[in-house]
Amino acid sequence: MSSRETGETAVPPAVEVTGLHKRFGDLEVLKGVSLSAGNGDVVAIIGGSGSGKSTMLRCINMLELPSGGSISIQGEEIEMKPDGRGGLQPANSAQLRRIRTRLAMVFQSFNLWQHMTVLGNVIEAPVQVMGVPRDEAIARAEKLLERVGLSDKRDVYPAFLSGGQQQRAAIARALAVEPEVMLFDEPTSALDPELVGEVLAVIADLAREGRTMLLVTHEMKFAREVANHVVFLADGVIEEEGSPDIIYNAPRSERLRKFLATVQ
Amino acid sequence: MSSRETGETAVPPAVEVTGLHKRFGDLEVLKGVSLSAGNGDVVAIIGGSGSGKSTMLRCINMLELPSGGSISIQGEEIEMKPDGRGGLQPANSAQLRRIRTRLAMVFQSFNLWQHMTVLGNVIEAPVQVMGVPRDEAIARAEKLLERVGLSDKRDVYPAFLSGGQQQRAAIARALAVEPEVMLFDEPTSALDPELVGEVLAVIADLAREGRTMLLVTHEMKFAREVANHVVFLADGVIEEEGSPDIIYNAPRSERLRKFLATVQ
Amino acid sequence: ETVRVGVAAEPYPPFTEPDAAGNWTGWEIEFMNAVCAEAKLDCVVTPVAWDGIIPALTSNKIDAIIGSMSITEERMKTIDFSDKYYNTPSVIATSKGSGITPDAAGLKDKIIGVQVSTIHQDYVTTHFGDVAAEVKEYQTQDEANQDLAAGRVDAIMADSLALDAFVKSDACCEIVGAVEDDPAILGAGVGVGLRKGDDALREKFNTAIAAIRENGTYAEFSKAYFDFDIYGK
Amino acid sequence: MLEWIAGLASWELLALEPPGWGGVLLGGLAISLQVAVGGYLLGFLIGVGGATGKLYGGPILRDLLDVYTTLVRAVPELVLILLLYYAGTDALNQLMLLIGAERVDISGLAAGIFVIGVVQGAYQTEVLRGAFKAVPHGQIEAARAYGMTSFQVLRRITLPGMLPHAVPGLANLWLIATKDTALLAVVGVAELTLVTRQAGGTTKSYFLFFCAAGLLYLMVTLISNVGIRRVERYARRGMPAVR
Amino acid sequence: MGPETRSWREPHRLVLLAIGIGIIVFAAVNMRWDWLPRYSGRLVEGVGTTLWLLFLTSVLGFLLAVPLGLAQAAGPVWLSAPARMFCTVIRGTPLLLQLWLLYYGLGSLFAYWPEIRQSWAWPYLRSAWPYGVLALTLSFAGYEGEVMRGAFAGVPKGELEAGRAYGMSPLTVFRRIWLPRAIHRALPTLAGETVLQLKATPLVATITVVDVYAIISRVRQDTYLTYEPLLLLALIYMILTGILVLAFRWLEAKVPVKGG
Ligand SMILES: Nc1ncnc2c1ncn2[C@@H]1O[C@H](COP(=O)(O)OP(=O)(O)OP(=O)(O)O)[C@@H](O)[C@H]1O
Ligand SMILES: Nc1ncnc2c1ncn2[C@@H]1O[C@H](COP(=O)(O)OP(=O)(O)OP(=O)(O)O)[C@@H](O)[C@H]1O
Ligand SMILES: [Mg+2]
Ligand SMILES: [Mg+2]
Repeated sequence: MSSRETGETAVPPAVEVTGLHKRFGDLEVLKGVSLSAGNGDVVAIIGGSGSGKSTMLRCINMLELPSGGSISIQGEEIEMKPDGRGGLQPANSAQLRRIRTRLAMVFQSFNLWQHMTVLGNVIEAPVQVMGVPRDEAIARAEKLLERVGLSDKRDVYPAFLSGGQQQRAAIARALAVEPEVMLFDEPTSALDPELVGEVLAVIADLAREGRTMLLVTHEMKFAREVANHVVFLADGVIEEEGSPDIIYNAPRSERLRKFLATVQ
Repeated sequence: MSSRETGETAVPPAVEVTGLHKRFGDLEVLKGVSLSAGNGDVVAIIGGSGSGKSTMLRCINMLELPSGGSISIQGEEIEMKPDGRGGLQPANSAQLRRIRTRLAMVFQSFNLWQHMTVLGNVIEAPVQVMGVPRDEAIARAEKLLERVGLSDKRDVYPAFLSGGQQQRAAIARALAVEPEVMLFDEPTSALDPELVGEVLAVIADLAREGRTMLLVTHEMKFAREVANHVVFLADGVIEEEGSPDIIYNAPRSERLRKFLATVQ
Repeated sequence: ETVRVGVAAEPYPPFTEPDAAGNWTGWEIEFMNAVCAEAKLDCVVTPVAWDGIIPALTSNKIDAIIGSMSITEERMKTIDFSDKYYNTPSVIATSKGSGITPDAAGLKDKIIGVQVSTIHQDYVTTHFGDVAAEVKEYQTQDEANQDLAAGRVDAIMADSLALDAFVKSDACCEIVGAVEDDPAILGAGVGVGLRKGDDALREKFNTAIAAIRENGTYAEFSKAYFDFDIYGK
Repeated sequence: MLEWIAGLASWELLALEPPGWGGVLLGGLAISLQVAVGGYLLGFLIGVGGATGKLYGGPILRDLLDVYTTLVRAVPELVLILLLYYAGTDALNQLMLLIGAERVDISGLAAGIFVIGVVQGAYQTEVLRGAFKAVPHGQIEAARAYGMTSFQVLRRITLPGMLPHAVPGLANLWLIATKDTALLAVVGVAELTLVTRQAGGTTKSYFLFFCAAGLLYLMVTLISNVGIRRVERYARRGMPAVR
Repeated sequence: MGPETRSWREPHRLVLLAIGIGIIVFAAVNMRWDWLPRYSGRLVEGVGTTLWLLFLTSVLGFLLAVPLGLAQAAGPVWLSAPARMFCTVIRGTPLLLQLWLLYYGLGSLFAYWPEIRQSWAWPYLRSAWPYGVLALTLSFAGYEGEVMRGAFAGVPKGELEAGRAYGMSPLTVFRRIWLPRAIHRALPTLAGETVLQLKATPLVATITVVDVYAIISRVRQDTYLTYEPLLLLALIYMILTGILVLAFRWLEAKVPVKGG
């Protein structure tokens, strides 16, 4: 299922981040992060608050523009050029838009479009961006909604859903673009404890299916169960990475040990 | 300290509620509740959501007009007359106002007056209602604020206080009218767990001082510690009442047993 | 050639007033038609608020003013005029039997109403400004008339013809007489107002006015309105 | 005996055909509405541009727009109308002469629409800016993350998202626009208020005509309110009802 | 005026400022201002009249708005319905029309009654300013009544209950809690509405009240200048608006509004 342990292969990795730097003014948040995820990998990103986890995820789909480094999706590198102020900017906006449809992000705060029903949210990107015919998009959306257990809410507006339902709708919306890679930024932290379960179940399901996922999470137990690779970020660098077993049971660095002690 | 266990005495009870009924349209919320609290008694009122706890408390100071029954404070019965629609209404508004100054209510949502400073809130009723000279009211208010640990906040507006501070300010405001009876409606349910402690400490302090208090609460442990009488309300009637020991350790009714099981 | 002729948007009977069909009628409209026909000009009536009629001319919104505008020194500083096309005395009207005389003594401590931007306003402020209790300025002559009828002013000063029409239509009031002439203020009759330097147009108007006086057209259309020659001396 | 009461009772003055003045009043109303609609739409264009400029423009543009909205909102509409009516058309003609074109003839109607538009534009800029800002940033990010173009984001997410926040303010401004047309009476545009005054002046039935015009304006407001409620319901779809 | 407090010393602002000053200097030098000394006295009087009108009508209008708002927010139907109707009519018709209706319509009616003409009230009824004051007052009351309705309704019920629970009489609750809280909530809106009221005052010039606008009209008619007097007028109103805005900001700062 995972290509990680097979080393270099002819198949390019699903996500390849090399030497990623990100500065906000004087603050250097990412100080050269490299990361690679093969097809079907589930990578959990953990780390303390402010360590740059969200920033890294947001750089991957260029919601945040990197200051340096490169990003490739399925072997295709996102074209960037200097922006003249020491940073980078997209060089080819058509390419960027195309690549973005192959990545889907599920936001911590859902960010569902409030003026569209659940169904409207799910078919929006397929219809507007990828040009899928409306009927087809609806048929597919209904399957997805069934999958996340929201069939009965298809014509409801997001404001009338519970937190867990909103998060599941957001996941359905992400799945609708048939992304090659899914990015989750703390998918459960805004939820009541009882809703967390619902959402984690859906994600675990996706993992079993063999979908490539990068996920920032604070749920250590969950990360351990679904991830096949864990990355520990501290102070803008990858302090340690490896299989969940190793990371959780035999942390080498002092820092990771401390971190695990506080969160568990 | 308590007059409860001494039976009938010449001293009238601080609060005496007899056969209290309250209907909201077709819904009968209180179906004949009788309750008596002697001077210095601390009565905890417990019960499920919607059982009529708040309604009962609000009827005692006539914020809600009862549909039937009578209420006496220190032996003085609140004069009521039929309102022509099957309910009652106050017959003597001067008497009602006088009695209200002898009762002080601390609301669940504080209800501090937002356009006055903490000090302003505390001196408002003494100055405006009881005609205490301003200087004297301020001197007394300062003592009360010290007592609840808010001296440094006297000139701050309520919006800039934390929940616990607001609740303590509300208690100081209630104490300022030197009430014979204090009514608390879930004084801690709107607070963060860490703030609950602050407020409970102040109430426990008042209890030790021998103040008559009726308090609706969900904090079973706290009720057990400070109350000398517990009333369990269910479906608009008093299902069971007695000393905390008996109520918590040897509940007779099935209902109370179930209720205690869910909340503990 | 199209000439936009500005008239006051407020009714000024019997010279200019709109009818219920939205057309402008009155003696000055007939005068305009006659002159323009004579000068072979294509004239269109453009109603403009009276107190902005000179700015409208100078800012090119209209090309000529036919609005009972008297030729005065003061106005000549800003605009040009054609030769006069009528001239009537200015008079004072009061409520019936008021006993007010049209002079400073008679108007002492009275409230006098006038239309703004008129020679009458100028005259009243100059000659009676010190003695009168108050000089009220109205946007339109019609409103001044109204307030005389309502007793809110004691006297109004205006063109004799305008007031003539008013006292005939309303039983409340009467004309008590003409004021003493002051040519510097009251001017030399009414002329067509024109932009400074627009000499070609002025020549055309002058020639046409002379022509319709000559060939009887002027007398012809005036008959319906007046039983005397309003051209004056 | 009282002309005044008599005036009120002479309904035939309101007949649609001359000698009744009803037709003239309706004509005035039509012009008022034309100015209001035209000015409002022009104001909307200015407002959209102004709000966009204030939010995304450079510092110079932003400051200029601040100057525009502050000035226009600080000066009475009556004064602005007079200033813009003369200066605006004058400047336009100067410009036409400068580029060698013919002098254009600006009708009072067009000038009125222009003036109301400029005034409305300042207010609408502020309303729209507020509404733009009320759209949660995350919704726009989500749209970009799915590969929408800037234009798609605007059309599909930002505009519909800001609608519920903009509608109350815009509705209010529409009602103001319908009434501000009355101020054009001072520059002689034959809108409802001026023709009312003319009708009153000619017939001396002031009271009757003022009442009739008042009713017409009120009707415009009431009918607008019905429409506004519809638009509001549409715009607020998906939002929980306010208490 | 945005929340970001950028310095005025940024280069492009200095340039804008320079252009602004340039325009003013250009206007001062190239336009005709020789009439100014002649009218300065009357202009000051006119500004006085304008401010007096604004003050009087806002205060009176507000006093009317309180019962109007209260009736709509909490009154019985027979009070709230007429109050709502009043607000709708006032807000639904142009002020100019209301003004003319009162002055030329209603005002001219009194003259037909000899009794009135003999009475002490006649000097007031025949002058124009009472109608101006009345129209502006009613207008302000109409708009503010709506604002106060929202403000009264928005005061948390619990705070009123707390007042009653402490034995306050209904009047005391209203005077000490409901009204101050409502005014406090309405203050930001009130500031905007007062600026609108200032901008509505020039309409009274059309019924012969001599405010600053009337003086400027006078200047325009005397001098036949198109722009200069209007520019001065715009400047005067801008200064007055600025003062009003600052005054309200000061007032608002006296009570913090966080959490409302
Ligand atoms: N737009 C921004 N401008 C300036 N600083 C920023 C910005 N976004 C993030 N930062 C800073 O970058 C650092 C990393 O932020 P990031 O959101 O990536 O942390 P994180 O690891 O996701 O933390 P958390 O677990 O709290 O979400 C923080 O110090 C944050 O303050
Ligand atoms: N003003 C009202 N109008 C109609 N029904 C009301 C009103 N106030 C309370 N009720 C109803 O009366 C019942 C009792 O309400 P009450 O607030 O007294 O319950 P409670 O015991 O305080 O519950 P909780 O613990 O949830 O506060 C509920 O069913 C409630 O819906
Ligand atoms: Mg984060
Ligand atoms: Mg309760």
